[in-house]
Amino acid sequence: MAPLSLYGVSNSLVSTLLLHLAAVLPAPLSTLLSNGDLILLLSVLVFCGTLLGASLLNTILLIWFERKMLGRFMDRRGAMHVGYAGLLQNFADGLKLFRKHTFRPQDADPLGFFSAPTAYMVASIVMFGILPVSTGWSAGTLPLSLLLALVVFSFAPLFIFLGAWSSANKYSLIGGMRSAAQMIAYEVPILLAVVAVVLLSGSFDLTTIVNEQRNYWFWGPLFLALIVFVAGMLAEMERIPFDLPEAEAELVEGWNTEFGGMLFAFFMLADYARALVGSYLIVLLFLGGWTLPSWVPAPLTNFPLAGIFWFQVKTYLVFGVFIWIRASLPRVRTDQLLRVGWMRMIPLSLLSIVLAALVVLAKCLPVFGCLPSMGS
Amino acid sequence: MEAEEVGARLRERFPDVVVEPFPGTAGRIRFPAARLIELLTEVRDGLGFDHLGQVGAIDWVEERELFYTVWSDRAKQYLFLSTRIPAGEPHLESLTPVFPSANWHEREACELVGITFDHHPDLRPLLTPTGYQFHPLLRSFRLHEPEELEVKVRDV
Amino acid sequence: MGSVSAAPTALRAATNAEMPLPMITEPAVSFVEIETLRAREFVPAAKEALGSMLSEQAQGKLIRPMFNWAGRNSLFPLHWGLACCAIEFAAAFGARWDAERFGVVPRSSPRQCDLLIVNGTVTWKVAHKLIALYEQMPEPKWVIAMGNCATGGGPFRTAYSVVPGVDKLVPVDVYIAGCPPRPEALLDGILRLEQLIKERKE
Amino acid sequence: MWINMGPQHPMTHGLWNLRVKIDGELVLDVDPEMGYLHRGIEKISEDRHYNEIITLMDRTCYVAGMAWEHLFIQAAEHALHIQVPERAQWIRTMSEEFQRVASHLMWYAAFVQDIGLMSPFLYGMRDRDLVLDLFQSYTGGRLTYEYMRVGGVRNDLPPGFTDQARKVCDWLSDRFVEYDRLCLGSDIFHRRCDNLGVLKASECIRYGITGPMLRSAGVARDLRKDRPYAAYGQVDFEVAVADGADVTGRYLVRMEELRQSLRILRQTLDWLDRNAGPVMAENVPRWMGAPYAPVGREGYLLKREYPKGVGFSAIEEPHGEALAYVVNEGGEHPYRVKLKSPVFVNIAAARQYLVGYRVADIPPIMGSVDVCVGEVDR
Repeated sequence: MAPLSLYGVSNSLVSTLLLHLAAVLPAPLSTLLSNGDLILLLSVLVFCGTLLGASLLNTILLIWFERKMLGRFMDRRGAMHVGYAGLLQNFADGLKLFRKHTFRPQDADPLGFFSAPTAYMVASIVMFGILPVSTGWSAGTLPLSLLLALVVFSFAPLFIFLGAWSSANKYSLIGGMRSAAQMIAYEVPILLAVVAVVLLSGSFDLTTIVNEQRNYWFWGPLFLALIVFVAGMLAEMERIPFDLPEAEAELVEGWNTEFGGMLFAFFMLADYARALVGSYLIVLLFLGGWTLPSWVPAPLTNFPLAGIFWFQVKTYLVFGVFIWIRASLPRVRTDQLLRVGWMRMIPLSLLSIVLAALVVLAKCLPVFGCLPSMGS
Repeated sequence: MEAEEVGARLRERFPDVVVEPFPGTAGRIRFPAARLIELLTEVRDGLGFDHLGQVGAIDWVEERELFYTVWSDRAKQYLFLSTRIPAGEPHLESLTPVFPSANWHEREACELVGITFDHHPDLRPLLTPTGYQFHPLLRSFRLHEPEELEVKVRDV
Repeated sequence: MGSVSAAPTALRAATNAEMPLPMITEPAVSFVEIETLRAREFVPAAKEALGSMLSEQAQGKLIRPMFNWAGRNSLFPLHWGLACCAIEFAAAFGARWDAERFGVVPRSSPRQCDLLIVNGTVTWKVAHKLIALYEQMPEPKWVIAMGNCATGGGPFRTAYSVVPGVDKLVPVDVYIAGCPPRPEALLDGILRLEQLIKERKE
Repeated sequence: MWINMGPQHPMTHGLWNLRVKIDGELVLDVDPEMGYLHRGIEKISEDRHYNEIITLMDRTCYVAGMAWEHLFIQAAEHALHIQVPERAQWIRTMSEEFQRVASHLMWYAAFVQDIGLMSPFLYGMRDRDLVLDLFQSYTGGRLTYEYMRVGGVRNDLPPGFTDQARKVCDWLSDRFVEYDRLCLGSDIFHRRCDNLGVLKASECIRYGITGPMLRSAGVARDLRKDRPYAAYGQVDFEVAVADGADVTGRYLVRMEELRQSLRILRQTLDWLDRNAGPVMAENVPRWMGAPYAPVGREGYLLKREYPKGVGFSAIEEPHGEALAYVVNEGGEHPYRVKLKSPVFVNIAAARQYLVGYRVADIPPIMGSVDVCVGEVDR
């Protein structure tokens, strides 16, 4: 069947709507409505709104998923009284936080205090526009979308530090410092691990990278890079065992100690949006994105929106592993984390680059035949 | 170790202490307050009671009693020591040079029973709120039903 | 703010038909200024109109029940253990009782909480800290006095250092009896508080 | 920079304030600030009848109520010259051991939360509830029991109790394997806890530290063995010792103590099955300690004069050695009750085992000390 694309759907929706409107309305208005620019503008708006809404809905579902899974790991049930199986719990939380009084501590810097959560939220949500979730479902095919994604992804934590600094709290400050240190330490191995992927796929475009994985997923040849990338993502997402910036035991709530109400809701939502994006990236780079192995029977891959469905299934499985880790591992200490980051992860990722290069070389040997194209 | 043995070993250096049996322990030593440091050092080094259990104070209206409990790992026994000081001038040498663990016990005795310890490193109140004026464990301090108290909360 | 008071007159003059229109080349008031002034007059009026509409129509039927629903289904208590009741408080979040079923998740920072569960004896030494914590919580907020000590001093009522009831310090919404109350009693108290929030007319 | 960890802080597990001077992540100095839970139990005791004080003892240490009841009751019996029947002694032994199991499970739950383990916290609380259910079946309370009386215990065990208790023991001994796997099996746990909060044996003795902290430094000192009270002289168990004097050592000691407690419990349950008898002494006035007697008010009418005396008792509480000193001047109230809590001493030495480590190490170290503020502040 023809690949559906979100933009195509919204475009045809808007143009059909406008066409019907133009038929009803008198002449001068109808010519205005059939203007191509207007259709383009409106369809972009619809596209963006749908993407944003769906992504946020997905994020909220992810929070629910984590709460329920964590409950199961802990031998309890988690939220279950609001909505079916607690599905509406996070909406209730959000609404409640929305109504809460928004305030600022006396010594906090108003500009940083109010702008940091918003900026963090925006920077995290922009990611959803960059990452393709299925063929034709991204905002556009950028030739360097992987680089852009990584840049935006590592840009967001700056706002954590901004918020921590401006809330004039010692715990926030320590949390913000830890956050900054850990971001910097784990940026490098992540980028190096990504280099291995790029070597193997020959492209910086995420769609191409996924298409390259049609025959074999990259986690096999790039297992080392996967390990480094997952560890780095754990640190970037600030989840146990690397959740030092919000280590509850020593820094009350870490960098968001002073944030309440809607500002806190922004931070929380953006955190989970980042977690979702991190899982997306792992699926895209190592687990074949929306593709499935060829031995999977056709009815499983042929239904409408199959790409998105399998992509989400993989994402939730990856996030399930993160929840599993969270439920069963203790937290490491800052110096240990940094030592692991600088002294273990970077050599490992360099090694994985070498391995990827070897794989590329091996693929060109006549013994293996010419395996999938080596990029453009 | 029995009370007689303890008494025999202390009699030469400390003729002014009284050792009496106290069931369940190695005995109870009554000693004059001036000899505190000397005696406790001897008890720690000579007799081997090297672990301070507690320091407590009792208010006997005219005078105040301080009792010390020490434990010996060799004898597997506790030893009691007690001394009395006049209530009019309740101060005593601090035991912290001999047993560092006496620090908080003495802080507590100071604020609750009102005994001043000389040469104590840090005699701030430990348990009562800052600026609390009374020594609650004195017999003269009576408890009230809370209705009699005027409830006032400091502005924060 | 002289310009603000002068501006409406100029505006009315500009729209008055009897007076000659000001020259287009040199308007008395620029277009941007006129629009700004209009907006200044319009926005408060619109706000008022919308507000009254909302307060009369929607607020009672839709918004208030919606927010009350949200508020009562996601009570975040402050993660604070005072005394014996704190152990039962912790047990209520354990596997057997699991207060998270009702959306009750303890948070460590008072900024993110809306429920202060006073779970233990309050002494005069901690009284002003308790008040500070209460004041750090953003509105709307509630207080549960858990156990006899928080309710009225409990077995330590006669003691010199104990506050005879936390309602001397902060307004209390729900009292839970028991020394300490069982976790079921705490959950019951939370559900009663939810009932209180449901009936709120504010 | 001084930071206040407390009185409302997830690390404290109670109501106290640890003022920490830090340089970056390094701890330069600490200053514990206690007294936020000072309820004046020693003073209130002077106005109360002996059996009324038991109520306060439960609340003195709210995770080890039975142990503190036992402590005070022993001192009171010593002061009033009362002999306790044997079965009551065995029931007390059993109660104290169950209390130790419950307290150590509570410690486990709190400690693993300090190092960031999330689910074992709930496992600890869940398994502790089983022990509390046992308590509830024969005392009626989960945390505060008011079960022991001067001269014995309030009531005998209900029928079928020992079988139930054995089942709980079997279940728990299975769970401890999982606990160890979750902690000791994790590399991160060892990285976090090894050589952390070290306090050598000589320092421990200098600073009067007792209990698992002392035993983790290699000193096999346990009042249950060294100075047997109640029925501890007749049961067979070993003192848990670890070397290392660090957080891991304290963890190992407590987990081994849990296993030894189960061993003691099985023996006491067997003894209680085989032997019946009175649980209350004969020479105690009826109003004072008889089962279900109205306590207190009748006593005021009778105005009984007790013989003067001084009572002293020491028990191995879950946190360490607790001492009680009761002075009876002939009235019906004690003249003075002095309680010494092991945690009081352990926190007092905080500077010795916290300075030089990092901020992130404070929660595990304080968690391994097992702070119960109720018994520190009293």
